[in-house]
Formats: sequence, C-alpha cells, structure tokens
Amino acid sequence: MAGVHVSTTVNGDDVEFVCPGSESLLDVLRNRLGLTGAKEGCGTGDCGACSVTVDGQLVCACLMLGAEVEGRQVQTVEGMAQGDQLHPLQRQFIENAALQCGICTPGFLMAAKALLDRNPDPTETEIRYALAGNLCRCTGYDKIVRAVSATAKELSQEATTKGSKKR
Amino acid sequence: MTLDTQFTDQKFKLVGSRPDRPDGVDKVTGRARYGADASAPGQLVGAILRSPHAHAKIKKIDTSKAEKLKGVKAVITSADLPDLTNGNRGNYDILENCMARGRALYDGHAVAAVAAIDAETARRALSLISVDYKVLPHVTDVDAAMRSNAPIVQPHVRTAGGEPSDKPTNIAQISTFGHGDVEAGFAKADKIVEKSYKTEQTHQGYIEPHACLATVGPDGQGELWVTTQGHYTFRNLCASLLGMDIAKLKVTSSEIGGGFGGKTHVWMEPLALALSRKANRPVKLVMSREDVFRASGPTSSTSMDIKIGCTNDGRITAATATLRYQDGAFPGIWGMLGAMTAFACYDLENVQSVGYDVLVNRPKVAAYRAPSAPMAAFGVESTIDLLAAELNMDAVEFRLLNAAKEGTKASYGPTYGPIGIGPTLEAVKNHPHMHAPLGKNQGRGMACGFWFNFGGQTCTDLNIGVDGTVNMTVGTVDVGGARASLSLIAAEELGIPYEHVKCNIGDTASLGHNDTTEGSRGTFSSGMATIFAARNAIEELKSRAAKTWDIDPEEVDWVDGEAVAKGVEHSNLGPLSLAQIAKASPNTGGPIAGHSETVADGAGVSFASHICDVEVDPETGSTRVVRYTVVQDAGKAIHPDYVEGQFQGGAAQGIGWALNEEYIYGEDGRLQNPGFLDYRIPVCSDLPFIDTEILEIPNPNHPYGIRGVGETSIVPPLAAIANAVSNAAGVRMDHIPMSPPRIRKAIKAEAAMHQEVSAG
Amino acid sequence: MLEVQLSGTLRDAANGAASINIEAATIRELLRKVVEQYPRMAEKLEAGIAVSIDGNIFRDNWGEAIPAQAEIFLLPRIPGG
Amino acid sequence: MANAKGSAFLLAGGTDLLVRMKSGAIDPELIVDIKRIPATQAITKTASGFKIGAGVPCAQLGRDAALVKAWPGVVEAANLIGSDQVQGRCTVAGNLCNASPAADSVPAMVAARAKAAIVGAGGRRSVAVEKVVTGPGRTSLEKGEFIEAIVLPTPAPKSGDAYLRFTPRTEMDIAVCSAAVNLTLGPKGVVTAARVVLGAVAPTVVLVPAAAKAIIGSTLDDDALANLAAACEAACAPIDDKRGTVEFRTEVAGVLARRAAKLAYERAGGK
Repeated sequence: MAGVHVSTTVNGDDVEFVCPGSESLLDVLRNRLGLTGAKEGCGTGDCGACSVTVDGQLVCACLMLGAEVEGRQVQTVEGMAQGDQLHPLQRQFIENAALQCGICTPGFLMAAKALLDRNPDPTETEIRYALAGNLCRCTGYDKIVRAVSATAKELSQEATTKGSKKR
Repeated sequence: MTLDTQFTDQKFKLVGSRPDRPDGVDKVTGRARYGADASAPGQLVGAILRSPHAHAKIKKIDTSKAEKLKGVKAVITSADLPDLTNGNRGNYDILENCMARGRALYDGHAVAAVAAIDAETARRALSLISVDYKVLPHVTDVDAAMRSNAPIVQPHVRTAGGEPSDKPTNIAQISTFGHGDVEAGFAKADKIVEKSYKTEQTHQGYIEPHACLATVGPDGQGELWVTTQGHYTFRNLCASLLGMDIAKLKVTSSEIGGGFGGKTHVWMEPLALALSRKANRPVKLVMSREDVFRASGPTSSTSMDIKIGCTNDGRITAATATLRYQDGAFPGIWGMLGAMTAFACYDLENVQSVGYDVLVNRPKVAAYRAPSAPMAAFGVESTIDLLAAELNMDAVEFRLLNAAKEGTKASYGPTYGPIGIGPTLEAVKNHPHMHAPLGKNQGRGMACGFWFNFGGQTCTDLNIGVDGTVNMTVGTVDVGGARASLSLIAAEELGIPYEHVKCNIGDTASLGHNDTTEGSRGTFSSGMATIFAARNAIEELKSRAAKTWDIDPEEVDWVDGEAVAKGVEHSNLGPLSLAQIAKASPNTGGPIAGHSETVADGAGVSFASHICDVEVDPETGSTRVVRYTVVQDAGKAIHPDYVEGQFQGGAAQGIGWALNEEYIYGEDGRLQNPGFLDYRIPVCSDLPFIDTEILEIPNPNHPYGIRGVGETSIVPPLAAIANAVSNAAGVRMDHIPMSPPRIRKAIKAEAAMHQEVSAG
Repeated sequence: MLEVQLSGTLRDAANGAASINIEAATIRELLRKVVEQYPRMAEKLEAGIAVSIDGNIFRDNWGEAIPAQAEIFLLPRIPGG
Repeated sequence: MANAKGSAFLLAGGTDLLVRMKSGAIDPELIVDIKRIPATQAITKTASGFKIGAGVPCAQLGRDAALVKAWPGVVEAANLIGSDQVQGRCTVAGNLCNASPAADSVPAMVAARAKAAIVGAGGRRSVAVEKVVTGPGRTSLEKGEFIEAIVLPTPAPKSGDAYLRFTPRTEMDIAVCSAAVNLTLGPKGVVTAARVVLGAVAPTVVLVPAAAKAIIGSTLDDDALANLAAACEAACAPIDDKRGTVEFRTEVAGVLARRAAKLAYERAGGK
C-alpha cells in the first residue's frame, strides 16, 4: 500500500510522518519518531508493553495503524514526566522496587495512569483487573500493585492539601 | 590485599538497606535501551525463514528469486555458515540449532535468513525462498521417544551412562546418583508410596523477545548489541562459530527484558553477524513472539516415577526416582539435573535417582530458573505428602524429621555444610499462614525446594574520580536490580555514600571474561569481585595517603572511608577522606583504581519452603491461588527489596507453570499455541500478594555470607500448589499443569471410583 | 591418598568405577592425574566438570587446595537459569 | 470497497484485523477506517431500543448507564473482550464479523434478540445477529456490505440477561465455552419467556430452545436448572483443541448456563 501522510500530536508536540497504510502505530513511534519507550512484547495486543493513550484512551500501539492517529493526541511514557519532575507513579515505581528488568514498566505506567485518571481511589482488585492487560514476568505483580496503591494515596492526600489551601 | 573469601560477620552500615536503584529513572521514562531499541546508520532489517515441519530432510533451498528482489542485500543458508567447530560436538549442535544443516529438527527450526532495506522487503524476500522438504516421521512426547520403534532424532547419538550399544537411540544419557542400598531400605519400610507423574513443557516467557544489532566489516572486526545474560560467552561462541578473533568482536549487553535462563544461549545472533558480514551493513534482527516460543529454548517436559518408603514413626528408609526429561532436538543434561536435585532436601540413608535425557522433535531445551529442579520436586514433594497422609503425620513434621542438615550426605554425593532447609521448615511451621482458617473449597499445601547456585569467572573495575565519586564497571548482566546491590557493596567497603557510586555493565572490550549471569551468580560473584576491587583500591588509597604524609604505607589504616595514620607519633596528622585523597591523586601518582579478576567459587546451596492456599471450583476445575508465602534462605540480603522481588517472581512463574502454562503440540508436530493468548502466563488479576520471609544463614564461602537467591524460588511452587489443589479438591493431581480440564477429569474419576467402591 | 567419588556418566570414562584413589594437593593435580589414569576423562573435562571438596562445589578454580582426607566428588558441570 | 481489486477490509477497532495482518494471514489492498464516519461512533437510544454504531468501542458500552441498566448481560459480555487497552478499540460489530465461535459478545446479543443493520451497494437490510455468522471466519455478508450498527430492542418489563464464560485465567483469555441467558418473569416469579445461547461449543453460537423450554414455567428450581443444563449439554457439538476438550466444554457449558440463568433471574427481580 502507498504511503499515508499523517499530521498528529505526540506528547504535546506537532508531528508529521509518512508511513505505509499497513504500518502499526507502534512501528511509527519506535522506528519513525525515535520513541522506543513503548516496547513490542507480542505484537498481538496480549502483553500491553506497547500501551499508549490516544485522545486519552489507553490502547495497544501494536493494534492500531499509524494512519489512524491523524489529528489525534498521542501520549507515550516519554511524555509522562513534567520537565525534571517525575510523575508520582514513576517515582513510586522506583521507590517501591516495582520493576526488575523494566521492559514492561512503560506499559504499566501508562495503564496505571489511565486507571488513576478515571478512578483515583481504586481497590486492590480494581488495580489488578485494570492492569490485567499488562504482562510482567519478573515481579509477580506484588510490588507493582503496591506502587499504584501508594500513588493513589499520595495523589489523594495532595488533592486534600490543595483543597484545604484553597479554602 | 585481602582475597579471603571466608565469611567474617562484618557489621554493615549500608548493606541490607533499600535505596532507589540507579537505573530507575531510565526505566520509568522509557530511556533505557533494550535489545530492539538500538539502531545504526545504514541498518538493514533481518528476517528468518523457519521450518513448518517437525522433522524433515531439506533436499534443496532455492534463494535465487529472493536475492533478485530489489532491496534485498543478503540471503544466507547453512552454506554461508561453514562448520568451523573442529570436532566440538557441543558447538556443532549450537551451529545447527541456529540454522538447519540439511535437516529440520523441529517446527520453527531456521532454514534461511535475509537482510533487506526494510521489514516489508525482508518479509517478501522470505516468501520468495523455496525449500524442498522431504517430511520424516517425528516424535514430540518424551515417553514415546524412548520406545525402540520411535523415529530417531539424531542418528549419531548413543546412550552415555548406560549399557554400551551401537544402536541409534533417542536416549542421549542416563545419569545415576545416590548411595546406600535402596532394596534393603525398602525392605525395612512399614509404608511405601509409589507414583508416576508428568509435567508439560513451559517457556521462561520473558517479555522482551530476542533482539540484536550486528555489524561486521570485511576487516574481520565486528560489534554486537544484544539482549543476553552473558555477553562474554556470546562473544566467544559467535567468534568461534564465525571464524572471527575474540578480540575483534565487541559485544555489548543491552538492558535485558527478562531472561530466566533463556538468554544464556545463542539462538539467532550468529545469523545476524553472518548477514551483516555478507551485506557489509549493520543488521537488526528481532524475533517475533511466535519465533520466541517456537525457536528459543523452553524447559523440558517430563515423565517420572517416584517411590519412597518409611517406618511407622516417620523415618524415610529408602527413596528412588526415575526421571525422563526431554532435551528437545539436541542432547542436554536436563534429566541429569533432575536426578541430582530430586532428593537434595532430605537426609537419606538409601537413595537412588536415575535421570534420562531424551531427544524429541521440539526446540532445544534451555535453562529455566533452577533448571530441572521444579519438576523433580513436584514428584518427590507430592509423594512425601502422600506418605505423610498414610502415616497420619503432619506434612511439615514429616519433612522436618527427614530434612537434610549440616553433615548430611547429599543425594547427589557431597556432604552438606551449614544449610537452610531445616530453618525454612521451622519458619513455615511457625508461620501464621499455616494456622489461618480455610474457606469452602479451599485447600492448603506446602513443599520444599533446592538449588545449587554457582559462582564463576568475574571481573570488577573501580575507578575513583577526582571528586571522590566512584565509577564501577562489572561484567555480569543486571537482570533484576544487581546494580543497586553492587553499588551498596562498593559503598560499604569504601565507606562512602551509596549515591557516590555509579555502577555500569561493561562491554566485552572493557573487562576480562565474565561468565554468563546464570546459576543465581550475579550478586554472589560480582559482589565478591566488588569487595576485592574495593579492598584493592583501598590499598592504593592508603599508599597515596602515606605519600601525602610522607610516612610508610604500613602506618596507614582505613577507617570508615578515611585514611588514618597509626600510632601516637602521627597523632598530629588528621584523617584524609577518600575525596581528599582523590582530589590530590594527579600529584600522588595519577588515577586511583581498584580491580579484581577472580573465580568466585564456593556458592552455597540454597533451600526454600513455600506455603500455598488455593480455591478450586469443583464444577469447572477452575483454581485460584488465594494466599502464598515464600520462605527462603538468602545467606545475606544485600538489597532486601530485590531479594523479595526474586522470591515473588519465582513463585509467580511457578504458579503459572503449575496451573495453566504448557506447550501444546498437534499430531503434525507443530506448536499450537506460540503466543501470549494461548500460552497463559499469569496476569495481575490471577495472583494475590506474595508474602516473603527472608532467612539469613551465611554462606561460609563469601565474605558477606551471600548465597544466590534468583532461582530456588521456582522449585517448590509446582509441588506446593499440587498439594494444595489435592487437599482442596480431594483428589491427587499427578499431571502439571493442573488445568481445569485435568482437575475436572480427576474429580470425576475419583467420584466414579468411590461409587464403585461403595457399590462393591 | 584421596578417594575420589565419581557421579553420573563420569563413571563411564573410568570403566564404570564409582570411585578412584588419587594422591593430589590441588584440583589441578587431581584432574591431571585423573586423565593420566583414565584418558577418556579428558573429553569429560573438556565438556565441563565441577569438583566438590568437603561439600563446597568448585567449577573453575583449579588452584584450590585439597586438604588431606577431604571428601571429593567429581560432578558434571551444571548450568543455571 | 466493492471496486477494490484485491482484498478490502473495514477497520473498526482493528484488534483482530491488525493481528491477522501481522501474521500474514491477510494482506489487504484497501483498509477503510469507518470510525471517521460520525454515525458509527454513537450509542443512540431509540423508541424501540438502542442503536450501537459499528465504531463504538466496547468500553463505551459500559459507560452508557441506560444501556447497562437495560442489557447488563450484553454489556458484561462486551466488556470481557481483552484488556482495557483492547476495550478502548474493539467493537461488538467487529466481534461479530470476525466470526469466531468463541466471540464473547455474540451469545449475549443473540439472547437479547439483537439485529445487525447492514449497508451495501444494494441498500440497507436488517438481519438477526444469529444469521450473520455462518461458520468459523465466515459471514453471510455480501462483498461490499458492512454492518453499520447493532440494534438492541427495549427489554420487556421484569426481564434480565446475563453472560458467563469460562477461561483459565481471570482476564486476557478466550472463552473455552460460554452461556448467555435472557429471561422474562411473570407473576410469582415464574419464567414466561427465555432465550439460552451457548458459545464455543459449535462452529457458530448455538441458540438452545430446549434449554429455554426447560425453565419456562418454572421459578428456576433445582429440577428446572438441572433440565436446563442437560438440554445445553445435549446441544453442544464442540471440538477438542488447545483451549479445551469436548468433554470439558460440554459439561461446563451446562454449569455456566445454570449460573447465568440464576443471575438473569435475579436481575429480572426473581428471588
């Protein structure tokens, strides 16, 4: 198939690229835009290592065509930190030793962020089901679930403090 | 310089604390570079054509059409990989496994490879290669492969360790271990339990597929960026297979996205190098997930018979095991390892274990975390539970009564020094988990496990900057947080803050040879080399302080990160910190470094005991693990977070193996489930939190008492879960994985038997 | 004189013997004399071997001293995961 | 699309299409992304029920309170497909057109009497969902035809539906077998109407009238449930494959139908 010209936004920056119509968003991110944070663990949507968001919706970049992101907002793990400030999830993953080899970590961070954005106070079960699309083979998920829990707690305390300051 | 490896019961300031890992920020921001994350100018994309047949003669390969396709820069077959192995059968097997030589030995065996300007062209080129196969009869089951009429996988193989014979066979090796007189022992037994078991083949399931970027020029120089557990071993092997000089091939280990033994072997890296050499361009070669399942190295499927006898008061009098392990298409030592580990937890007067290594038309078996031990433990620990039930004795008490201890002659031969099996069992006995109530359809099980652990060749370099910070280079790959542990050790020895140490994994041009990071050796061996390198640097620091003070180096001590002049005559000399000595180093003799090139031997054996609660839905056979506890001896936990992580990860892999993971082959000898949808590794919602208890019984052969911790945690789960499921469902499970259909079948068979008994 | 116990398929190379007697003070000397007595052991050594001295397993360090009366096992070299 | 020389495919969520492209099973000449058509992106409440556009991701079904209230079983089924990542992309129309016997949403849609709104060169037509799939990977759609929406009726008063599947893992799995039940209650909790549908036990999903008959007129007592399960088992014609055996699928289909019926009964207000 012929190349498709695509204009889109990735991590807040305007980006243009040309890719074959059949090329996945994951290949576009990794091979054309140099964003190798999203990983290919399976290529079939079964491991979640390529998780990114498109218009706020969590997706597997391997199951989406590059051509589909025309005019959309793509967010990847590379856009998670604000300048030199790590996102609380990123910090909690380090502090809780929630990664060993780290290959699944970008996908988990994106999925965990999507969870906390829609449910700021998830139970352990809600966390486990929300992260079920992300495979980790090193940790047994124990410290990952704890890191997400700790982040939720941290963010809710922050919100309370901010709220009381406003008052 | 102190090179004493003996444990000294040193008091620690940093070791045992839990600082942030030094590679954390890279890994949470997506910056860390793994196997597939590197690229080079002018890089080509490699792709491999694989056999669709389990066993076939390759009559002809026609690559001419592929070579003519625009954008194709190199096509290779085995003809491009001449045999340079010089009679080394082990290396020949590796070469043949990387690329079929006249015969395809399993579904997925590589037969040709291409390098092209992009993935699409490479894919089209593969479709243009025509291979003329003559399909041969195949065998994939271990028991079927042992029958006298089975198709022969490797015609040159004769059984080692058995009766001498000149008949081709699939039994590559028979290994016998044990001592005493088992017949006499069984004669003394009041109770004997004998049972057969089976386990299916599983894969390590690392999330990162094999990937590399190879560059070789016509000058015979090359570079390889690769995800591996052992870049030095890869270098030596690739250089040897391709006829390159070891010094001219630089191998860099990328960040590794999981290995668990599967990345200790080369699978396709020599092909990437050969393609690059032929095209004279860099070649990136990445396996798909399907390739990983079909053509890297899973663990053995097994079939075994276990027999154990004991007296009425619970003392085991004799034990035997016959263990049949399949090695895939190339001879290995996996049955032998099963035989060595099977009874290692127990103090036995009469014991014999026999391991069979059997060839089948499946991919070459590779190490998987304490290779071979989990299956043997499943058979033995299930039988131990059955025997305890016959005796009406508590299963933990029965194990404690028979547990190996210091001075026990191990079933694989040597006599144990101080070991941790007894203490882990005591800890299990007293653990609240053992006394918690169980719900409806729930059952509890426990089991023990053993693994050897190794050391090996290891180098560490330690360079001290003029600001007093320390750049450390090690040669073992960091598979799960080792850089944090090794930085703690360096900081501890030098008496400086953890944050002042930066630990790097060196490429093969930076250090001498390091053995592969396997056998739970990373923290044990590089920890030892780091201690020696630091002590070496301290000697230099003391001599620089002596020069500064113009006194004899013998008169300088090293105390808490500072040089101190000894004796009252020097009491006017204030201490010199590491930073102060480093700052003056340009004028006291130049850069200050410490290094160690050593063989870290004497890794202590390791034991674990696990407790597991499961809930079984009797109508569907569905099983959920509801509580899990790991108790394991770590010798000394350097960074407890990552020790716990190893315990939890091993248990989780064991849970997957026990319940759902298996290679499923069709009648045609093709793998039916080469993907993460149907090869079901546990997802987050499948598991509970996994509790851990770290015991610290120092290894006498390590200055800090470290034992390896990476592997033993996968040994007990199969058995612990089988015991729990058997207690929950009221039927003994003898086939792993205990998938819902197998559990339902067992429940129904048991019910039918009861009906028969009550009717009779 | 050390009584060196042989495990597994190593016995094949020693004509089936379960143990052999050798006078040696280091692993290097031990292995040299084993091959002198049983030339077929050379192949096994090439494939990889480990020596257990009083229960401690040494894979590579041939300079390791062997105490008199030590318990010695020759084991095949073992890989790990 | 009808004019494409080679194969042409419609892209809705793409969660099956891209996997098939990657494996080399298909090599499309043309891919048409229907999500850019606004009408395919909405769930509309109509006088007679709900219209779910072909591009609506399954996750959106779970966020539509009215739909969840009316057809909890259908929504449950749609929300079992894959992970959150897949949920954000996959569609019930795509799940139907992929024509897998194990598709999660299809038994629930059939039980709910859902219809597929089909568009083609020859105009529009409406077909019962159970008539769309004719075998594994095969549909009754003509070349150039596609499904623009799935239409669900308004449930009768005192109705309830439920869908249960069996998978070895808790998530990220394909149904080994499944059962959907949609039933309506009369006075005193007596079942007056029912539809029972099984998945992954035959080349297509199976509507089991005998199973419905077994519970109609009952208050879902143990005998009725046993008869329901027996009727379901009798309707199974599964295969042995990597995901399950004939024996296992057959008996577990009965178990699931029993459990789904109880759940649907509760949802309908039965006690």
